Amino acid sequence: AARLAAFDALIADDKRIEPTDWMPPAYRKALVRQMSQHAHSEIIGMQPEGNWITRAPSLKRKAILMAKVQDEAGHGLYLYSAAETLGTTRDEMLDALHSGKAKYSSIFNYLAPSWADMGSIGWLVDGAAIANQVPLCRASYGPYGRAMVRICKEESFHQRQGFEILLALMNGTDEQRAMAQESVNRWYAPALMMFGPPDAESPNSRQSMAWKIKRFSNDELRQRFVDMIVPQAEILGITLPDPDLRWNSERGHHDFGELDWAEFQDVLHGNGQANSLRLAKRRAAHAEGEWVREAARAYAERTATSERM
Amino acid sequence: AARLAAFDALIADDKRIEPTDWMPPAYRKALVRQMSQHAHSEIIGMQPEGNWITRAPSLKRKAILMAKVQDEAGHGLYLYSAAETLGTTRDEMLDALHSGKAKYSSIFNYLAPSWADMGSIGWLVDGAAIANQVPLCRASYGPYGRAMVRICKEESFHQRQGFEILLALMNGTDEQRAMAQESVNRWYAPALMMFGPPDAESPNSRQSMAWKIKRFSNDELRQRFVDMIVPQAEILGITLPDPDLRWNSERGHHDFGELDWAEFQDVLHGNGQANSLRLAKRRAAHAEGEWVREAARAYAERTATSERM
Amino acid sequence: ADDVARYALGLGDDALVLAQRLGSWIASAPELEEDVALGNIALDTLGHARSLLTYAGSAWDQTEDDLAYFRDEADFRCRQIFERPNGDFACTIVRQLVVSAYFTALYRGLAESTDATLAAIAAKAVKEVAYHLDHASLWTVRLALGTEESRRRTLTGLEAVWPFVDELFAADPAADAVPDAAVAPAGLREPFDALVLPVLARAELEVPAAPALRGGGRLGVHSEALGPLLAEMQVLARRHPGAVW
Amino acid sequence: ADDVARYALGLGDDALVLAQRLGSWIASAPELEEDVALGNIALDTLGHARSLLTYAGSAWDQTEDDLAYFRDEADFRCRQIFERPNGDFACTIVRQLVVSAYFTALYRGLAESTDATLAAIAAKAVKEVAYHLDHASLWTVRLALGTEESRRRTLTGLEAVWPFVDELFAADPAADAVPDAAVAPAGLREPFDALVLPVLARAELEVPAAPALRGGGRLGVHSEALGPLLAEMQVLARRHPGAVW
Amino acid sequence: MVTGGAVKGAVGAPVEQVARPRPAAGPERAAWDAAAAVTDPEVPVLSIEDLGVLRGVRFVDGAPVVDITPTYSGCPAVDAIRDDVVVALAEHGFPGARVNVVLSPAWTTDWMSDAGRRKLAEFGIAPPARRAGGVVSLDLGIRCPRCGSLHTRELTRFGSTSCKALWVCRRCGEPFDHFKEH
Repeated sequence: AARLAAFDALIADDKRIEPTDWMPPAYRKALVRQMSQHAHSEIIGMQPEGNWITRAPSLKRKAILMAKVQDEAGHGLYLYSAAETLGTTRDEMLDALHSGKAKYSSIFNYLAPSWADMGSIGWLVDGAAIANQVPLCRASYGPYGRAMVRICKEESFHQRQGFEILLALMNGTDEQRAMAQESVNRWYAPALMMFGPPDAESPNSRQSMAWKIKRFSNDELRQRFVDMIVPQAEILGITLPDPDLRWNSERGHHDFGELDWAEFQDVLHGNGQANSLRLAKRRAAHAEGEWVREAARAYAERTATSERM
Repeated sequence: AARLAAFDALIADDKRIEPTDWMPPAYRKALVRQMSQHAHSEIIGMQPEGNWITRAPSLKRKAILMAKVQDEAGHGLYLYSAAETLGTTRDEMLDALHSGKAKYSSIFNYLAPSWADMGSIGWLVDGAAIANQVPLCRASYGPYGRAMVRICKEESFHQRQGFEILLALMNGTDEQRAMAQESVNRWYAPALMMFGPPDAESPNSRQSMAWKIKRFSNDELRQRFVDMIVPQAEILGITLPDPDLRWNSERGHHDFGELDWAEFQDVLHGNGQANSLRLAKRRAAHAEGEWVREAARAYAERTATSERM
Repeated sequence: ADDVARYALGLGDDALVLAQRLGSWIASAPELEEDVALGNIALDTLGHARSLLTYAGSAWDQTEDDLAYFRDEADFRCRQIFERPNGDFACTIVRQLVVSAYFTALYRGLAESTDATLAAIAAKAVKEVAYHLDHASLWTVRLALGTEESRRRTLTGLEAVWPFVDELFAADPAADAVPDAAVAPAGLREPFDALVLPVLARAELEVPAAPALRGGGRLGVHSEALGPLLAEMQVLARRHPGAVW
Repeated sequence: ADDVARYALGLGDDALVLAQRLGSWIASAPELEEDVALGNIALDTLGHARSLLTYAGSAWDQTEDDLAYFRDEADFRCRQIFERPNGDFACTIVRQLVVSAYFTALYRGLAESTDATLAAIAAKAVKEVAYHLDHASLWTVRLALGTEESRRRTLTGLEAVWPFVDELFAADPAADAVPDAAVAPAGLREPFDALVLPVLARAELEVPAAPALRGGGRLGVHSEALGPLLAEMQVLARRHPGAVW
Repeated sequence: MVTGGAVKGAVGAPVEQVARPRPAAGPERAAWDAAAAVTDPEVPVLSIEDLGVLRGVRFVDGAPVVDITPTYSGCPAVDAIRDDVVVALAEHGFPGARVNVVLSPAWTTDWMSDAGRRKLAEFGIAPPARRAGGVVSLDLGIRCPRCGSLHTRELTRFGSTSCKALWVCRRCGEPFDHFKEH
């Protein structure tokens, strides 16, 4: 009880919980869930973009895309390491991903069949991710908060690059402009749904906010995101596919239309465009790499033994 | 000695030796060598053309190419089966191929980087192969001779198709014409070398001719081939890359230039463009298929067992 | 005619993309017999594609090659299962089991079409796909009941392919537009199940529980695998626009 | 300048084609660390390609993208080892061992070039390829001495890659034309051997006996693997000629 | 009701009629005979008439129109046959021929003539069995075209061309192609 009081006091003071501190099991569990889901999203998120590296239409874009996907792998590594400070190994987390028990961001269950999707993913998906993540830089768990500081900086670079891809397309030929618009049409609503269900229907959110793992509600973050992208869309000259979208001077915010939450649930439960594809590719890479990891283990054991002798 | 006399009599009478007949061990060995080399050539020969199936520039050409490569696999199977009547199993022959002990036609150690090579291979390589093989239809060993009858008929369709590919290119754009000429420049000399070294330097040939496994000398067949392709090249409007090529009315044949036999030996001994590539691909296909063949064996055993019960 | 052409285009694209996939097995099959068999199946399938695309193109004054080589990805109408990469032999076999059963059901129905050309194409094709189904069924049972490894691979293949099955029976606006000429996709589910489920039972395999993917190939929504496939298929033809081969 | 450009073009093509190959490992590596490592190496290599192609193009008023996307296969000057398909991880690692050692020797020499731009590019690159060589050496030893399977795969990879090694040191007319600016390929054999042979020894691997292939990449003779690679790499850029990205 | 006897009758004459709708006389007959000599490039011992691939000859505005049908959907020999028919007709005084590929009714091996079956067997290819009322009789297996034994086994159902399967005779060891019933 004294430990719980100390923990609550740290939280109340906006101080950070560190790996060696005592913490309630439910707090630990919620953190592992959130951090590993975040890590999984980074590595699954490599797929739709990785698929375009070989076809990027200029060497500059190829380099930027390679760097971005590599960044995502790096973030995944970083987050798994941070989560390991809570006592769960990376292998355990990966097993949970591969068996379908653990989730990753549902946004990656959409397909990226067009080069313009590299723009939309950067601008909208990474944009929404940042809006979600910036508050996490102040997350109460130290390693997570510090990881997020680094990751957010890099992600905002990704968002900018996505925006630039779309800007180049919108300044290009008619075909390129159509490509950009078609892609944004597909990604707009799914990006808005990345903030999660409306607050009224989001049970996990409340506890996370009390523990200061989470700092703003889903709907607050979504509003902030819409307010951010509307002027950016104007600069691009791209139309956001929502007829109800307009400035509300009373609220000082943009109003926007209802989202199709049935579709959201559908994708979440596996009936998206790519769910089983993403998981199958991840599983295959892992299975095909088994002999390499085994060789590395065998070699490490052998050298450890010979060093002892 | 009586058996040998009977054998020699059969040969002298231009009669056929059948699997159940007695034959000298050296005859059997020479046959296995020649027939398995022929079969290996069919299956290695699938590679340079198989590589173009996915890129064939029209659906008609794609269909023709698929049919041709399939034909080659079928001929390979047929020849292995015919060779098995001599008491060597297909597995043994394949092992000899994979270990590098058995040879296949050196012509497939050249690369086919251009679509026009599908034409040159058909016209020149298949053409030379037919010229080599037609006399084999009268080969003294029954199953071989009969196999060759069927194979030669099908191969002449291949040659015609190769000719048509080149004809279409020569009737096409400047780029297409250049593509055809460039390809024929590369394949002409190697095709002429397919008949083997000059008679003076070909030790195996003499015994094979005595046994009527072989019916004409290398140089005879080469001359016949040159006489055949010169008028065809004129129809195509393509230049054969040999400045010494001209009609000799005294001989009633075309004279042609010296071939670079050092290069021939070089390719034969592994220093071609593709030797280790072809073998590596064949080995890889075989190795990757091991689990399939094992499964088929296991299943066959299981069903055989359950049927006995 | 335009409506029937649109319907034929979808069917033709299915066959074309599958033939392209099968074509890359040649010279890499696990045994020579399978080089021949897969080549044969690829060739039949390409034949169906050519008949269907030629017929579709005749409505728009386009050749089979115009349609195959000069349309972009979003204009293709193939369903996504045909785009699936080959994977290993087990994965290819399971995909063949599914699509051959689908084709068998489809072409049986289409042989009764009021459109004489579609009926004629289907009547020819139905005999050929019956062989393909036999081949895939035989191998499915063999691999599933062969060794531990072959069973594991068959299961992985089945899990990879099955989420694409439902799309085969999803609505196709082009079919709806010509109800007499076309076979309604939804009606094919029953004959498909009747062909496939007994094979799975013999192979001691269960229908995977994984949810169906959304699909949308008939609307131009394609998996990420189609782009690279078309890049390779079309490269030479597009490099020489207007050329005759 | 034209002669130096031709030399730079060959070097740039080597790096470009290798980067393209390495780029398709991403999201498929055997562990996350290797996704990062191979991505990093690909990116470095692409960086070298861009510097070299930009420099080559400057002599002909062409951009790096003009050269990368709008030349046909026969105009590429990469040596064939860089075209090798990735194969499995062992095959990629062995190829990396060879090419990183080659690059290390090359860029060390080139850093002394009389051509200031080439010298500057090389001076930067040499530090990066040293890391790549470390990475490949470490893995070569690990895989060769790890398990039976990893050793078998390493041997297969070595046998597949080695016949392409000699070509790296074969004559390059573009290098001969600018003896002061270029590094003579033949002179790189010794430093290459000094870098690679000790690694093979540590890995208890022997130099394969298989004869060298003929090569000819610097003359525009390419293996059959380059065509499909370029088809994929160039498809989007060529579909939109003149577009800016 | 069709009796057993009537079925037997249907396997004989009526099938032959469908197989060779050869015009009785006139220029159609002459043009038919010219086209009928063209051989299948993949099975060159068979003419397209033997195979049942030649379906009809008529004259439209004075020019011959020849109907052929493919054996298999993907058969690449169709294009070659088309070209050869045009050449053959021109050589026999019928220039400007058109060749029409018809799909319906679908080709079947039942259209192969008895002469064609004989030629196949002589060439070493086991001919297709005739169907009785649409059912292939597989009772006896395939006869080795060399020694006549029925002690044979299928090596692979898919052969070098779509129409053939590869078999081996267990008695004389001969590998042979079997022209599949289709």
